[in-house]
Amino acid sequence: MAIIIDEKTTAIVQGITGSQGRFHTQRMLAYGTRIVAGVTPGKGGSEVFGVPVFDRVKEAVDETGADASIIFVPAPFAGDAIAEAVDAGIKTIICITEGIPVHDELKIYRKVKERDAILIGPNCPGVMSVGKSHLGIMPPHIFMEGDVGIVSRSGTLTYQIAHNLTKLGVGQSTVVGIGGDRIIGTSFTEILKMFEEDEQTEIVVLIGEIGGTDEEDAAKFIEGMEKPVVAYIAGITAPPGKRMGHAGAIIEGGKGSAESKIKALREVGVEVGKTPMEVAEIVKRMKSRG
Amino acid sequence: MAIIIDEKTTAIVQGITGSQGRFHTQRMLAYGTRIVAGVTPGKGGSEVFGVPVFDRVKEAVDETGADASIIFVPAPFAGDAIAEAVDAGIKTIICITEGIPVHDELKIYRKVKERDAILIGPNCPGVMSVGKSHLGIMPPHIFMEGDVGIVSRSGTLTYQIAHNLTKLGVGQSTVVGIGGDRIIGTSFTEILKMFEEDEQTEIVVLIGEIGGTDEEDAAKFIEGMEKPVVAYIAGITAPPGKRMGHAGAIIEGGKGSAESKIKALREVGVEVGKTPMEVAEIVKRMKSRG
Amino acid sequence: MRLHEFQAKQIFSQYGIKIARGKLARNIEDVKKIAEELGGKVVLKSQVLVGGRGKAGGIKLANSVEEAVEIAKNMFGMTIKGHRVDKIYVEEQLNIIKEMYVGLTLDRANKGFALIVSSVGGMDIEEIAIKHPEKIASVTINPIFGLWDYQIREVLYLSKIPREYHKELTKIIKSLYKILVDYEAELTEINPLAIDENGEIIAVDARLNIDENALYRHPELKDLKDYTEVDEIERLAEEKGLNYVKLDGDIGVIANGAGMSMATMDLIYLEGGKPANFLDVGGGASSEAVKNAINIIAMDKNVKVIFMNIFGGITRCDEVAKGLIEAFDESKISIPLVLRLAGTNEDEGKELIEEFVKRSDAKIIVVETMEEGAKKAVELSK
Amino acid sequence: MRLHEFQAKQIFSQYGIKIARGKLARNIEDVKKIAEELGGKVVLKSQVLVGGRGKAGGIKLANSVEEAVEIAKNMFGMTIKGHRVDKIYVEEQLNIIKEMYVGLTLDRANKGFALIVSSVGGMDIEEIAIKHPEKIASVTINPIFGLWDYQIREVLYLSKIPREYHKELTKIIKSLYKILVDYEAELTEINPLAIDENGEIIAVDARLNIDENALYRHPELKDLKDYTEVDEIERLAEEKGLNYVKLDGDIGVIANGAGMSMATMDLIYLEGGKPANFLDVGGGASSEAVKNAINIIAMDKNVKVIFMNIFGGITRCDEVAKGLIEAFDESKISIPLVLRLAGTNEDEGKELIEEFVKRSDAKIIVVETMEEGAKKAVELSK
Repeated sequence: MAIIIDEKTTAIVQGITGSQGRFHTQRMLAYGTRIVAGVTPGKGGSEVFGVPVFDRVKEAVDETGADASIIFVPAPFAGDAIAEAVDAGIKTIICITEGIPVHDELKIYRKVKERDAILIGPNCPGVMSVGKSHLGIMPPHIFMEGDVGIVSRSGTLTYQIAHNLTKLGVGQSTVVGIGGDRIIGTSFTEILKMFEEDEQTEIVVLIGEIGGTDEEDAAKFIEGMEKPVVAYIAGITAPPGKRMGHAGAIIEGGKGSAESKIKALREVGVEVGKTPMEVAEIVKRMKSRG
Repeated sequence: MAIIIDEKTTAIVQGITGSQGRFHTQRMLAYGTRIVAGVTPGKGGSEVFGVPVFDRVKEAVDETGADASIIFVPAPFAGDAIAEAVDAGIKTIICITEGIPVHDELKIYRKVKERDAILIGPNCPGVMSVGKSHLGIMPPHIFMEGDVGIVSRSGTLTYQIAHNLTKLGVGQSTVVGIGGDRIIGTSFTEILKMFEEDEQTEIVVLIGEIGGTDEEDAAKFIEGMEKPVVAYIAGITAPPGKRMGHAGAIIEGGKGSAESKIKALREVGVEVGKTPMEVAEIVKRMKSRG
Repeated sequence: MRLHEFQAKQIFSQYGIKIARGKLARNIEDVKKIAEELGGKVVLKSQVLVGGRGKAGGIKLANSVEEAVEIAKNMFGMTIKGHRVDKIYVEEQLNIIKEMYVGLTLDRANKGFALIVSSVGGMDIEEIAIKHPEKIASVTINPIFGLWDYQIREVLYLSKIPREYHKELTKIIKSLYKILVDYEAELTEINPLAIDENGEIIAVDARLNIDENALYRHPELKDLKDYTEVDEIERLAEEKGLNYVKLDGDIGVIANGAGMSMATMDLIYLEGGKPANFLDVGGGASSEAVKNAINIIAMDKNVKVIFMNIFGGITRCDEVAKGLIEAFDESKISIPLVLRLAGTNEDEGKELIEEFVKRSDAKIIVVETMEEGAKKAVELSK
Repeated sequence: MRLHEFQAKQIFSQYGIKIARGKLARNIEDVKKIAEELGGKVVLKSQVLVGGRGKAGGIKLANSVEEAVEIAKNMFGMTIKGHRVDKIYVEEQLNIIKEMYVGLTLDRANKGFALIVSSVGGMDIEEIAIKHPEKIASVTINPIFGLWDYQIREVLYLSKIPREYHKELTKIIKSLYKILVDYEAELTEINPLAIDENGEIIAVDARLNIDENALYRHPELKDLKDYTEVDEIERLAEEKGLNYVKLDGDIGVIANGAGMSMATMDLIYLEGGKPANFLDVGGGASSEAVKNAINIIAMDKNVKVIFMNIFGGITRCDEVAKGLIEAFDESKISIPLVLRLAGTNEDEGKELIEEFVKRSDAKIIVVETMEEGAKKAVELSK
């Protein structure tokens, strides 16, 4: 088992004819991901690495029965691409695109919920169900199949920690990058729920960072979880950044800092690693105890 | 039993301090309807016929636990009043107000669905669960409790047919005016479903009129109904009216006329009365057979 | 509220949609001047708020200023489906190589808007929609999300319009949707939308229907309402706030509620009569409204008898009786009136009428049911 | 992108929100002229894109033209939290009887916007929010439905602001929401929103933050971006498309990915060092980007050592190595660089570096892990 995607998932690539789409399609195919179609308006009828390209998602779905989509469409058109996918009946959408306007992201969030679909991202490295399917831009060779689930707001940091785990001989079940934007389709809590129910996953690694209250909210859920969670939070020394006026401070109510997140997680019994290597070591230790 | 409202329904009146709101509050109270609060922004703290008035729906709901609302708020503010009601957790809303802009009605339709609430109207005479509760502007004295459900797009025509039934000794269960506007919250089909499941109702009278395809859609549902339906359709001689350009004709695809509606209903075995009196006579005949 | 072609075109043009050069003429002099400005080869289009003007001779080509003036002489004052022509829109002639259709309208069944595109356009679009539905592409727009770009791609793809025009059509469709939203319209439509010899896409006609209920939010649009070509009685009825439509029969109809009014007309028809009008005095009608209603119907010279059918719910029968009596008293109405009065305060109303009939020579026949009233009215009309 | 007070006020004013009379001064002459126009009693407000200018002495009252000039002499050129003052907004003084707060901002947790209103406003609003949360009223706006009137009534009711001001406040809130939508803002805020002695409600400050990702849809706003007060290195980094923030330590940091960059800084801190900057070269970084990154960091005179921490996923280690080598070659960089290079094409990258180190005097220390790298960099910085 795995979460979000597995070996049965059949996917389309929206924006397949762009340089990013083309590059990662090849890599995902090489990993064994079942990419059954691509979509680029105006490029219907062509092929990319043997994958047929359609003008419209609906056509691609009608022809191939795809149930997932990965999006490499440029930011100005990405929101529309997500809407097209959900309206064509696709239930799992992974949006890699970075730089989507936040007002678009807000609208898309509601659109996806309206159709009871799942959106991972935007601005995320995708999903890797190790050994089964890869819809994303992760470097596959660093992963090893196993029972540790990873959920993260950061790309490279995820690879680092997965790499550390692999080096220690600890494999991963599914690795999910939920994305670094302020408005994202799926929260830590939603992914934790999936891991909690996933038979393959025994331990979960949560990789958070400063900003927002998603980690604090996740801590509330973790309190009731059966499976142990190990966390890493980046940004203890980060500059406060462009603060959102008084209003931002008022609605976050003192949350959002690395300290606040680490505190919230520790209070519900989560071990928080101080370095990416320490995270892997904590997991390794848990497994040897377990 | 009854549909939509019954003797346990506790309701608020939005726009209670206006002349319409005041007048009908008195009549509904006289009928025994459990009006527990009124709402008019800026009039909180006052009373109308002993009913406490609040500034906000949320306050009224928190104080009284009301589960329904009837709206007499003027058209420019009525959409907002409906949104306030559903966001305060009210699940049954009856909107009497006439003349709401159609773009507002479209938005409100989605808002109500988002909250899984029921909106009857706008521009409707309300709901009468005979002998139990009245949230509307109907003349109560013409009704008699019984087992005939009535659903109608027209106000006065409903009273006429109910009056005819009463004169023939045939009582009614619930009488629902779904409203005369082009965009309404609840369709014939949705009300027919409720009547089909209502233990009290044995026969349903459907009163339609020209325009739209709601009667044709209802015919499809009636085909699978257990309970018999008798119909009346007004507008055989009505002027074609302000036609909606070519676009209107294209999307209605030949439906919408009284002939089309009568044909659709007859095809699924519905007896369609030629006059309001004939409708009552058909029902009477069915009951004596039945 | 339907706008004239020239009004709609002005708005469409402000939103970047291309239209032919043209100006409005209110008299022969205007036509001459505009035709001269446009170089003589022009189209004269009568500005009437009714469909099918082309087939009715309301649109004519002129190949010189002189011809334009001759055509205008006949066109001014002509009547198209009851609408008098007092304005002509004079436009340059275009060399059209293809006609298409694009429209956005309220979609009742889907609680949204329908975007409709066809690779064929012009006068026969409705027939085409019935005979060749495959030539019509449409999508439903959920108004809270608005029109997605992919939906435009979808209809254009399904329409089979050549891809070279998609970019320009996309802009036009976005403009039409923006107009729909900004003006709270029920309909924005271009038929035909033409491609000219230079490959330019031009709105040859323009239609914009505004939701009257939303006019309070668009005060500037109220001035666009044109009463000049409308029937005098209809205009008066609108002033009095009555929902009146003139028809060509001889039995005046007054009822309360639109459904009730239609049912009353249907009954007259079933009895073999012909209604002279539709008139809904509305729910909770005052004596004033009833008085106005009777006076307005009495203005129609075709009316031989009035059937007034009131079922009092909110409407009080005594109020109705008072209005009726005032109208007969003040306006000395000699037309017979069949009265059916039932519901709230029925007895008080009937009593007032009874007294009035005794002390006047008004021909008021009181009946018990609407079926009986219709039969009586038809009898009296023969 | 944060706008200056004077820019935001201009926009707010266009949307009908009242502001005090005032003008922007770029030099002492301007201040003199504007103060004269306004009658001498003025407020001088430094225009810097940073919060807390009031407490930092960036806002001063002057009671005469002479006083205004004296204050301006000190204010121009002063530095507020690293921001140099080169613009002063000169405004008439108001007699304020009450200060309130109103703001609209992105609400991440609720996937919408938050409308926040308080009966108290001014410099201490954040403290008040923590100490007296009951003084802050807020509602969440679902952006697909927009702001409902009832929500405005709700916050105003909860704010306990006297009812006499609700009508005007409702207008202001609607304007702020319209600005938020029209400009695709992340924040529109008025703090304080003041009531003056005549009962007028006036925006004393104005804040408008635009979503940079949406700027392509608002080309007119790009010109409002102000670089004059920003650090030179930061400006250059932005030109090169690098995500760089200057800090006050001595260890230059380069990493790929924001999370990775933060983690790298955190490691340095844990080892007892201080990062000189945040710099994310991004995913799939080209050799060009890496070269630019090194050059930019080398511009910072405080930097004693650079720690470059790359985990190659999409980023290829050989590309990174190439960029690094070019930078060292072309710019003769003498600062030691600790390099951690792992992931895609790791071996190729390391080989290139090894060769380069052999044939040059570049001080490049290759480490295996980021933890080891941080330790080494801190050592070298001591």
